Amino acid sequence: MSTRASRLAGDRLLQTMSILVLALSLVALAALLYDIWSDGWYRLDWQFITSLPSRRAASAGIYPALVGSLYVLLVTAVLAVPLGIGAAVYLEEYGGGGRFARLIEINIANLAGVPSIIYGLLGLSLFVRAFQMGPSVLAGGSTLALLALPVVILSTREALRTVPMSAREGSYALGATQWQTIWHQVLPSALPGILTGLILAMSRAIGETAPLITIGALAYLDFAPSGLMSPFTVLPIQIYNWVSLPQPAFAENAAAGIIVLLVLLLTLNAVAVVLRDRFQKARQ
Amino acid sequence: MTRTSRRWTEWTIERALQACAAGSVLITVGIIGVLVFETVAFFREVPITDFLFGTVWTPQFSDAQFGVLPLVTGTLLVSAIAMAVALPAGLLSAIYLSEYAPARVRRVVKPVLEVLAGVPTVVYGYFALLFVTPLLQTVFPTLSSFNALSPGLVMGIMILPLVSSLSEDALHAVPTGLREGAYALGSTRMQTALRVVVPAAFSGISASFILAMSRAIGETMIVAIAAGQQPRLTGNPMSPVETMTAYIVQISMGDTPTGSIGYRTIFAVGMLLFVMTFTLNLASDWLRRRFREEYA
Amino acid sequence: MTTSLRPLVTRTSDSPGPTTPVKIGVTGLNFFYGQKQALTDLTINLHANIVTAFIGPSGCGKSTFLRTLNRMNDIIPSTRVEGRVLIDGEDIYSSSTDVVDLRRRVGMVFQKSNPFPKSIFENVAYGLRINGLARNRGEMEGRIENSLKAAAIWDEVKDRLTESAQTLSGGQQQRLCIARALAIQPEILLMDEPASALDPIATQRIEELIYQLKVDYTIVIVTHNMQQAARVSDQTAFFWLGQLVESGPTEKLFTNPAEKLTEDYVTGRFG
Amino acid sequence: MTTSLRPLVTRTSDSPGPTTPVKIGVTGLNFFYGQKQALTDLTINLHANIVTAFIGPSGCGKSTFLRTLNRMNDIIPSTRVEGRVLIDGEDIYSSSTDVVDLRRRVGMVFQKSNPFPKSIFENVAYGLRINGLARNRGEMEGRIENSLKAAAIWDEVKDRLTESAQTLSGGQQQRLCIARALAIQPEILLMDEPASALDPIATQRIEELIYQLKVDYTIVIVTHNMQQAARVSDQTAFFWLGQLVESGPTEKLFTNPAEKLTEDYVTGRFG
Amino acid sequence: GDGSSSTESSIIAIDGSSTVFPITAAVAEEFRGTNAAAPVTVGFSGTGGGFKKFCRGETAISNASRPVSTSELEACAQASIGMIELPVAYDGLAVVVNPKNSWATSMTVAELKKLWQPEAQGAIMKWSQIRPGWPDEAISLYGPGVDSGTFDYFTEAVNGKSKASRGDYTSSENDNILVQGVAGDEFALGFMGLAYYEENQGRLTLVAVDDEDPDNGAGPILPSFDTVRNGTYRPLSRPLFIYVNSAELARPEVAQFLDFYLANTSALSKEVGYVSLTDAELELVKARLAARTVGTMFADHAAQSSMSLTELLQGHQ
Ligand SMILES: Nc1ncnc2c1ncn2[C@@H]1O[C@H](COP(=O)(O)OP(=O)(O)OP(=O)(O)O)[C@@H](O)[C@H]1O
Ligand SMILES: Nc1ncnc2c1ncn2[C@@H]1O[C@H](COP(=O)(O)OP(=O)(O)OP(=O)(O)O)[C@@H](O)[C@H]1O
Ligand SMILES: [Mg+2]
Ligand SMILES: [Mg+2]
Repeated sequence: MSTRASRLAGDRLLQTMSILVLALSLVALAALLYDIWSDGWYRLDWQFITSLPSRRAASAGIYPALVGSLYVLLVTAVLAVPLGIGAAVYLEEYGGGGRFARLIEINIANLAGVPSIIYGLLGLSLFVRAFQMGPSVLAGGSTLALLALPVVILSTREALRTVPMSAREGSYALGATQWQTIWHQVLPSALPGILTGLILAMSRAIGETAPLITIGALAYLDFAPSGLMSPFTVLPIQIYNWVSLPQPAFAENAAAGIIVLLVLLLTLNAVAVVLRDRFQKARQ
Repeated sequence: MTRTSRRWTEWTIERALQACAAGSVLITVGIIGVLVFETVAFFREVPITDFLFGTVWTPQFSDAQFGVLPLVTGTLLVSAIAMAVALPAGLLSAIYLSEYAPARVRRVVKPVLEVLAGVPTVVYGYFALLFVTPLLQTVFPTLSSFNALSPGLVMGIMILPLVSSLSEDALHAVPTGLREGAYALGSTRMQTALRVVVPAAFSGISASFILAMSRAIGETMIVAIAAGQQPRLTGNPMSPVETMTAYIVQISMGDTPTGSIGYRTIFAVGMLLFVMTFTLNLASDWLRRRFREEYA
Repeated sequence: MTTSLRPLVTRTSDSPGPTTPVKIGVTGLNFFYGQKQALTDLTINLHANIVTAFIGPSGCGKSTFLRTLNRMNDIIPSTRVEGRVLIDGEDIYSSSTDVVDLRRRVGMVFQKSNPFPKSIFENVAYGLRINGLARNRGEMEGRIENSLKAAAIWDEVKDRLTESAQTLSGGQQQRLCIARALAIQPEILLMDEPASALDPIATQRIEELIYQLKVDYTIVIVTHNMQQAARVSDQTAFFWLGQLVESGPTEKLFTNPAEKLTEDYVTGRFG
Repeated sequence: MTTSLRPLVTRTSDSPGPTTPVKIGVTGLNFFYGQKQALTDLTINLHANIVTAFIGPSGCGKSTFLRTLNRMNDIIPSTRVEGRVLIDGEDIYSSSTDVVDLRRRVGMVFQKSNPFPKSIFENVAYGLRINGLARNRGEMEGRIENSLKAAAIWDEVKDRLTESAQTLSGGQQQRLCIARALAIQPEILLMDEPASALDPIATQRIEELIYQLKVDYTIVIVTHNMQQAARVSDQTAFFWLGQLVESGPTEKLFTNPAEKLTEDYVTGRFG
Repeated sequence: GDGSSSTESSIIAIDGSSTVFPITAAVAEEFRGTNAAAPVTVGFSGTGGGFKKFCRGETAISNASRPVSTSELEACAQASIGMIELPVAYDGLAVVVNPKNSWATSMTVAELKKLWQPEAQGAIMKWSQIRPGWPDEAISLYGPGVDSGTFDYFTEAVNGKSKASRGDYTSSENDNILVQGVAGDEFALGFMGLAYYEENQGRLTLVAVDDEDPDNGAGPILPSFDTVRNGTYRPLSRPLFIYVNSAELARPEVAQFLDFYLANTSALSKEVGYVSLTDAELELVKARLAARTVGTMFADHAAQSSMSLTELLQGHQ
């Protein structure tokens, strides 16, 4: 029965619950960030960012790891973004609803659940050995691209699905080819959703440790990578290394490293978020 | 553009996109390839029934036993906790952001939540161990300092943005016309959200759930750090457990000689995990198809 | 909407108003989409048990006005309302108004039909369910059948009630939306071009329906079809560029309008 | 669609056909949505430089038929076409047909207006761009202005070309979609209830436009408005339950139809 | 230097055990400042992972927290890679308890075995079962991951067989996590690298270990730099190794790096928390390098505890 009071109560309840849940999540995030910040903030300085790793916590820095992370992320993005969006477009717009397409779809969801270390093993035998890339930036970026692909593909497909059929029809009726329709109508409409997927995928890639260690990313490197074939290390490995050392001072270095990683991540996300906002507004 | 050149362009693009899609198949083939070779070798030494139905997992010990069930229950336990946090919380957050929150709040909160997805999992592991577990211990004094509960909860928080962001996008994309239709029939915002918007966005929401579930099952570092790496056949979230992924990372980054039976276990476990998630995905795909609503 | 125009003096036709009580009283209503003013200083009374037709050129603000009557405009961001809208003497824009209840009482059929992506049955059942209007399955089915019959679509869909509403033709979707609105028996029914996609027979059925409904309901219908307005409505209001040019008994407005603008429009000499 | 009905004998009116060449020749066309047959054995010739009107009750298959003429139905999954549709003597369902080119030549205005979620300008510019129909910005702007003028919407939107098309009123959106279709100058123009949301004046302007256009184009228009069909069309085809009951010169069909069904429908005695 | 393409070819690639990693990384860091400086990279994909790369010729040096295994040796031989085994430091294993624990100040190896042997699982669950008089409270156990060299070493030294252990204890790859576990649990007992005790002295209490062999010092012995080095803290100290690809020694920078390594390992391993070799042992190691002696001293996989490193080094010179 929906008396006014009970209806209002139901509405309130959902709203209150959602706000509560959201607030709790934000509190968890705040706790996490506070925890890290209070440990690491005072280690943050220019010296920390520009120095090479060292056994002395006070003089150790993250320079090679930071540059390595940027390089690897760049490679990951360059590979995963077009490949992922391309695959999603194919499956959603060309693939038809056939059994094969569905199997691929399920399979992709499945890939998202493969533990990252298995991707590391795959990357090791495929990129490092078979393609003879060695434990290089290119191999690392490629391995992470494999890891990021499922998220990119799945979220892109869902974003494409939200574009109403009538928009496609309108375009076809004007003599647009399928690709023109996709490029000019479907993709722009789906862009906010696609960007969300990219943000999430890249966020995951930037924080990975285990698969990179497996393919041979380094823990000690006294120079920053200078090209695709350079050996490399990344921030999470540096952080992982530091948290496993016995000296407590390194835990603070690790916290500071995490702050740098998060700032890096936020900067990257900010670009995507601004883009997403703009497109979402335009769509309304 | 002439007709043939246009056709050629279209054909090329389609083939290029097809190649991208084929990539995912290749990855799978690669993964299965990596897994199968060593798994077969493993099962030559260990009977598959011992592996699947055994209840003791001590492959590294001198009297090695290969019953994978403790790892499976550990995985399911931690993932279930994570899902119990991430799915409702993520969906509720998404509903709030899409249906209730002012545009400004939404614009700020959504990316802030997404930050959660980018924190290295190692960090979450320590957060679970050093922050959440002690906190929980004040509530449950019997909680062991390594347990399934704390990494489960933290993992839930980590995958929350996966659910909230992707679901929010799906909800947001539901045409306003449908909401108007519902409001015009005297729906409250809750009714509109839960009965019209959520069903219309079902496809996207379920995709986010599937990704989250896959992610939880495949997550490694949090459990490796905070769950205790103790293969135990238990459903008790207060006790230490080991998950399949935690085991894999433990062996593959440890000192076990490659090629030994101990090393091969990781492939058998990996293969089982792959089969498990595949089954899970098949089931959710079936569910999803049943309940999907398409809007024009 | 150009607002630089000389404000029109709204004149209510001199003939006495309807004898039924005022159901909706609008005074000094202004409406803005962001900076742009879409309605200017509207003042009009809509009477109970009367069909009022809104006519006027495309883009003149008919739909906008209709949406202010059940606060559907609340949904569009950065819009603004000034002035007063009273329903049964109560200001629907006052803070104590229960918008949900308001909308339940003021039903609406939209210009662009918007069936839910559910089955045909569920489309009509939805309003019954959320308002708890059917105690059991039998009652539910009965009401759904009646609504679909009233909207002149029952015969076409009775064998495919479980199919998705998206597979209906344009006109069928429009009638389904009418059925959906009827099912919950609102007090006031706002219909934005309810027959625009309908053939003459279906149109006639809908018009008959409107005629029957007005015994119990207050009905507002937007139409660009003069004949239809003349056929179904008791009162007509003519809008132009966001302003109410003239309102009064339909016959009077079509045969002997007070304003030159109205005359030009209804005789098609306009523009 | 009940298919258990006695098949109707399609009779073309005995008066001689139009003198212009056949532009679209349809023979034995059947159309299925999954299992459900929506069109049964249609055979009809549509002539060049002639306006043909499709009339018939809601849900009889008018839109479906229209969509088979530019293969828009290809997009809907699990549909099936049988029979032949020839345009300029070429089978558009043959494997060698370039569907894209076909659709460029056969323009379409949809029943439910579907502007792109872009600016008003971009909505019209889109077709020009993808077909490379404007060499420079000036030409682009000129063509856009002309199309918008032809669709009788220029005055209303000229000051807000960069605003989103979604902020237009229902009728404005409909006219924008007409403008969009005109801009690329197709040979054939299929219009599904193009004036359903338009006021009389705008309707009249669109009808005049159709009259002008037929000098160069082949036009097919779906309408539920008998007067409109009578006013604008040279030939009329009457559909009923997925079948073509009768087609012939408009005047003949309205005044002296061959079939009783047609007569009942056009005189409104139907149902 | 920064990595231009010319430096990349001169890179000294090292991978392997994460236990040895801090020593090698410290050496590399110091090497950076010398004239001979060549770029050095150090990974930590585990002893096993390291050997795998090493035997494929992907690395010049492999860090190892245990001697090379027979299968790994074979793999290397098949790839015709000769390995020179160089002990570089000792790692002491500390048995630790919670500071609130006032009873377990020392334990004999036999008691440790009673507690840790496979048969103990599900049977020895309380402190009172180890030594009468100790509290009748459930004991919780912490130890390194079952695939770590530390675990192998402990099980071999205590239970007499590598990898023979009870399974119901909490393990972690990261000793800091074990510290956390023991520090937070009054009835806990764990074992870990000595360095982790050193850095957490306030939170943990050491247990003295008595091997009941008066030759290595009588009575319970607490681990310390000295007792590990002079061989009285037995059997819970183990050597750490680097393995060198003998062919790589032809590269001058590799040879220079190794000389530098052995010249500095004493000071640096101590600095990062390990126990340095004695000078005599170090001389033997240097000689082993100079002689390019390939193969392992542990080919028979004899328990390290039965022969001292010095004896082994002398035996395989
Ligand atoms: N969301 C919006 N944002 C900005 N302007 C809008 C919006 N919706 C409508 N308008 C503008 O407000 C004016 C009135 O629109 P409205 O939809 O009320 O017209 P209408 O009388 O219903 O016309 P039609 O008969 O074409 O449906 C139009 O100029 C229209 O472009
Ligand atoms: N996608 C679809 N799937 C299944 N059935 C459909 C689909 N689209 C239309 N139909 C059915 O096919 C029949 C013909 O539909 P069509 O849209 O052609 O009718 P119409 O003559 O255009 O009617 P209206 O005047 O109401 O637009 C109708 O019974 C309709 O319900
Ligand atoms: Mg309108
Ligand atoms: Mg239609």
